[in-house]
Amino acid sequence: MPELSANLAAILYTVSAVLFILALRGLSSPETSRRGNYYGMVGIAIAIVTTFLVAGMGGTGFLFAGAGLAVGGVVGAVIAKKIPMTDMPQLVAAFHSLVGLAAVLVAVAAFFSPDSFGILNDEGTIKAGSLLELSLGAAIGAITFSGSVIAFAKLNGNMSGAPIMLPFRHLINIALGLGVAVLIGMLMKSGGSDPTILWSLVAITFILGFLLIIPIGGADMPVVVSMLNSYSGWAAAALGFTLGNMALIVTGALVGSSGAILSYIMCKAMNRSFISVILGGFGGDTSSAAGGDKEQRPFKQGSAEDAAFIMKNASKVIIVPGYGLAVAQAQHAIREMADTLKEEGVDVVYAIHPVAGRMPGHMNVLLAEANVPYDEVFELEDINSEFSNADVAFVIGANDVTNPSAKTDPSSPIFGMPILDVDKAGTVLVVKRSMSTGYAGIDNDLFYEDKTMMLLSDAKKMVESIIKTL
Amino acid sequence: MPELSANLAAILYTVSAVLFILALRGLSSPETSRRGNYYGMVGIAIAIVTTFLVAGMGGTGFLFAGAGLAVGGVVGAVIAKKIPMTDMPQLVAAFHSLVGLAAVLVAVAAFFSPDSFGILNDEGTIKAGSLLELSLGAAIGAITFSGSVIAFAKLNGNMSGAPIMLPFRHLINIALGLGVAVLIGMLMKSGGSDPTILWSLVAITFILGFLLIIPIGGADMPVVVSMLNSYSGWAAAALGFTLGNMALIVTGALVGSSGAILSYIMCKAMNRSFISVILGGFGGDTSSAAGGDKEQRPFKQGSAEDAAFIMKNASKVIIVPGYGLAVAQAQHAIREMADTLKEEGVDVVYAIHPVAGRMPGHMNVLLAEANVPYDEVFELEDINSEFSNADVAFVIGANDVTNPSAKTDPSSPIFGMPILDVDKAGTVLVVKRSMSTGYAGIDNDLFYEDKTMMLLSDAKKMVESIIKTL
Amino acid sequence: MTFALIMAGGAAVSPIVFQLTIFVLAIFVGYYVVWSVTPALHTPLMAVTNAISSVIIVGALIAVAAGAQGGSSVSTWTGAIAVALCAVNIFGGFLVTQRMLAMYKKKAK
Amino acid sequence: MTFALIMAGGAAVSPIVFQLTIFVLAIFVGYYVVWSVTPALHTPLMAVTNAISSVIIVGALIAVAAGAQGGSSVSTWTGAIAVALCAVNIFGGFLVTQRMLAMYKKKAK
Ligand SMILES: NC(=O)c1ccc[n+]([C@@H]2O[C@H](COP(=O)([O-])OP(=O)(O)OC[C@H]3O[C@@H](n4cnc5c(N)ncnc54)[C@H](OP(=O)(O)O)[C@@H]3O)[C@@H](O)[C@H]2O)c1
Ligand SMILES: NC(=O)c1ccc[n+]([C@@H]2O[C@H](COP(=O)([O-])OP(=O)(O)OC[C@H]3O[C@@H](n4cnc5c(N)ncnc54)[C@H](OP(=O)(O)O)[C@@H]3O)[C@@H](O)[C@H]2O)c1
Repeated sequence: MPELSANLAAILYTVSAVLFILALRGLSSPETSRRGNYYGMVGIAIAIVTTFLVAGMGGTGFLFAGAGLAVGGVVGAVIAKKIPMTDMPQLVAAFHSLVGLAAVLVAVAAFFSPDSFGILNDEGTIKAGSLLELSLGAAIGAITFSGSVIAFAKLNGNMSGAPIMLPFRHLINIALGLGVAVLIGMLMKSGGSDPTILWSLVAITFILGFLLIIPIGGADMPVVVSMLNSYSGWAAAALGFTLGNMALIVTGALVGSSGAILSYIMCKAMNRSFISVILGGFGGDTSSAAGGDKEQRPFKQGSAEDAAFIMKNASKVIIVPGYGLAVAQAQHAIREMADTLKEEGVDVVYAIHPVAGRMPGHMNVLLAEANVPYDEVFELEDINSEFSNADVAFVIGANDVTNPSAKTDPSSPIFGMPILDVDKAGTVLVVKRSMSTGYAGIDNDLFYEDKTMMLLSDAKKMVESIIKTL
Repeated sequence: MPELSANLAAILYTVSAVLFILALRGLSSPETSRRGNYYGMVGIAIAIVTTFLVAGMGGTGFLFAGAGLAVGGVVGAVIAKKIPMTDMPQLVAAFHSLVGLAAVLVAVAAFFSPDSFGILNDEGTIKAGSLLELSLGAAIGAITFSGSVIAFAKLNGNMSGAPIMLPFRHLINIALGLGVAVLIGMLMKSGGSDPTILWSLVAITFILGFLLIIPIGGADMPVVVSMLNSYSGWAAAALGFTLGNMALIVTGALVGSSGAILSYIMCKAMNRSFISVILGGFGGDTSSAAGGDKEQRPFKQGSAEDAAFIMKNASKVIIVPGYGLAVAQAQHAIREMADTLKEEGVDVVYAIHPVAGRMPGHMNVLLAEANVPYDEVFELEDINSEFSNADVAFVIGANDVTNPSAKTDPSSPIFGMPILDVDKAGTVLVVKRSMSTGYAGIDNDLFYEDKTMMLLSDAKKMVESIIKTL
Repeated sequence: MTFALIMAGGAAVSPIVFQLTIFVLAIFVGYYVVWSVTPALHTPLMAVTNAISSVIIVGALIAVAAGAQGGSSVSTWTGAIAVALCAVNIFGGFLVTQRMLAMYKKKAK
Repeated sequence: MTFALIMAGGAAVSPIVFQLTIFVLAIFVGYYVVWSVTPALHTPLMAVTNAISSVIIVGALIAVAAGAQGGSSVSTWTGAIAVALCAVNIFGGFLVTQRMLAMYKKKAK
């Protein structure tokens, strides 16, 4: 195969970096997003083809690389086709673990063939700078890998979501962290002569990844996933420096920022500090403070018929979906209900809280899957003033995002988090299975208000009976 | 003086580039803008000091450079202190011409000392790539210089604002453009042996700059100034490649984008195409289409007493300033009037159209100068819906930006431009000296509406008499 | 060293410095580009950043080539596995994103 | 040339290619950073971009140094004039911007 000049290759890598920027840029609106995704595909194709040409890949190499691409490609395509939309959180976690592992493997490969990677210095040992980049890439990659595996297991239910709190865990983590620093120093000093140091580094960081994530509750996993996404970006950037590769450096920075910003947005919308999420222990099975002296307060319960009657006579209904919608897979049912109501002349729109569900944009994807047009779906800031004009707020599987204590009770753990003002609507209908708490483990006064009617049932079943009655 | 290593210098230049980015970033809000400006100052200081060290500047060089800095610095500081805020448009134009000229001079200097600039190739001639960058820098610089001089003269009134339309001007410009291309080609081929080619290039592009700008009317100058700003950025970037200087390359791109975006915003807000602005001929003294068969329509005229009475009894007044405010220097008077009204319990705010005045943000600066708090000043999108709640719209020296024909008359030259909906207010008071047209040269139906009262006088005088009556 | 050498169109500057500048600018770009993503598309954003971070496949392919062209066989194997992992991510990530994005529809008028 | 040389942490890549990448990324940054400027500060924006574009003074200073250290005296003179012009712009631009920005005040509560 023909070989490319270093300059041409660098330019092509830059082109693919620009295409990646355009891919993310496309996501600023649904209309441009599809084209953006194609840019991303073209970008990665250019990077791959360029590398084949640069490396003068042929013979065995071509076979191995081709086999890897084919096997991985088929597996990836099948997963992408089969995965239900409700499983997106765990899918993203699983994919992150793969990037992390790949980063480790690339670092190891570079370590064993330093000559081909062009990272030898004049004395024939590996450059200290390259060893630093390699070990950072490997360490961050390993943490990303094992952390994402735990995140996947917790999200997918293969493992209890409860935080697992080892004794002295902070001490252990600090000790391991110091160990990592020492090993990186030793590696740089050795000039890459001793693979044992690299293996130890990888092993320790694998363990560190596990230990960092197990104390974090299942419900905090979205923040963790996003944070690991960010890490995988920085790992890619570190290896990008080793390889002098523009596409990797730029992409690493893009992905690194993206993950960091999403974590920030989630923490902000939950009104929690990033540190408190990372330190863990939140969102387990234990009920929180409010749980202790909970008296049995009276509330109004209704049936599907009641709900159907109220909504049929309303002129404006705002649907507020939450995590329960995903659990019950009720997105198609709710769309059907909305359609039926619209035929009756009712104005129906959707209100989405930034952290409704279990990952950013979770509800939007589910509603989109159910063919709800995105111009009927509004963000919190755009719709919150509308509740006072609505006759009915139909809360389905949402809880914390409607909890008025976030506004009224300074002692509430979610105090300060912006909420959807459903209590401004004429009537509030709430679909959930019981009076139990949501993710934050706190009682919701909304359920006990006069204007609230509880529809206690699985979301999908309830909506289906409402449709029948309508 | 100690010399810096190339790497350290490159890093310092990058630092100053980052500081420039932060300087522009600060302008996203008035609170952060001042700190941003300091970042910019530190950035340029770092770039200058780094260059002194890199160049090992000493002896004569130090004297010359120091003298240049001292003289220029004093002149600049004095101008900055003395200039009245109403002269900002011409000041910006004047400053651009200096950057343009500096770019030309640097390109010439590099041409004459190619060795020190490190742009010689092995045969001892100047590299073709560097010659290309140099000649682009010189050409764009020269166009920026002469174009900005004309823009300055037109804005400052040293030259009539009327477009000067030479016969065959497009042909002449195309011919000159081709000449530029040929000269650049010759220069690259000559390897820099013949300074005459460079001088010819500079001369031709100087002339081209004049010719490109004289056919453009005085009122279109803000777009031109912004466009020339963009050009000066690209010139800086071109020289940045020659010098391998990160600060110049990044700054060039920042300034280039900034100018281009501002031109775009202005054209968009005027609903004109950039091309039509550049082709010129608009905004002269000749009245436009509508001028011909203008009949004398009846309108209501009022006095300062009438205006004072109406506003005193209003509960909400929205002030709409335009170019006439700048002409009359009435910004302090209007602030005083607003203060007096506020003491009477009237709610007073300001509405700014994106192209009110003669440069972007022109009205905001004037109001800020008069100590109007910026949270009383609203952009078009934020206030347009408020006019229907206002008792009085007080239009002072504004015309086109309130012209309803932009919404109603598809044949109007400003059709499609967003306007301030002053006619939604209870009463419209319009302060201007006569019934004559504004920048776009078209009649304004608003002046003849029943709810409109014309206060024909110089803006400052009228406002002062209103204050007296209040 | 005369400053001519220091200038020299950047020839005396080490690639790592250029790369650092690129990295810093890319962080700025990332910051702005991600903040401009609409919240409704945050889930596709997570999926697609996943896919593009697999551009690390570049390193994996070099590892394979390195092993095949006289380098350590460790490199061939780790490289090939890494290629496969990245490929899962690339195909999986872009296709699942495409599947999601295809679902976002405007109201039929 | 083996691909080791092509890789080589970018050592085989010409500085101009890195600079092009930097330029392209800086355009993206410029695009986003300028669009995020509030319209109320567009006039200071024009003034400050003016000031920072005078970083071309770097070239002017080099010209002076070049002339003084054995280069052409044309360079000394054009350089010195360019230094002065840039200095006018730098001091004038930043100070007038500062003067403007100092005027933007919030309502006294
Ligand atoms: N979106 C994100 O990115 C993100 C990230 C991290 C954390 N979080 C947190 O997640 C929470 C999201 O709020 P949310 O209101 O969407 O959810 P939530 O507060 O966790 O409440 C979900 C509710 O759905 C109900 N539910 C569960 N399965 C159901 C089913 N099959 N049918 C009907 N109802 C069902 C549950 O009540 P029953 O058990 O009584 O049915 C539960 O109260 C917030 O506290 C947020 O801070 C979100
Ligand atoms: N801001 C920008 O960036 C920019 C850039 C390019 C073009 N423009 C154009 O400029 C125009 C701006 O609109 P505008 O409404 O602000 O201005 P305008 O339409 O030009 O009208 C200004 C009015 O002010 C009056 N006036 C002048 N001197 C006065 C004085 N001393 N006292 C009282 N009134 C006085 C004039 O009427 P009399 O002569 O009767 O007094 C004139 O009708 C738009 O057409 C826009 O497209 C703006």
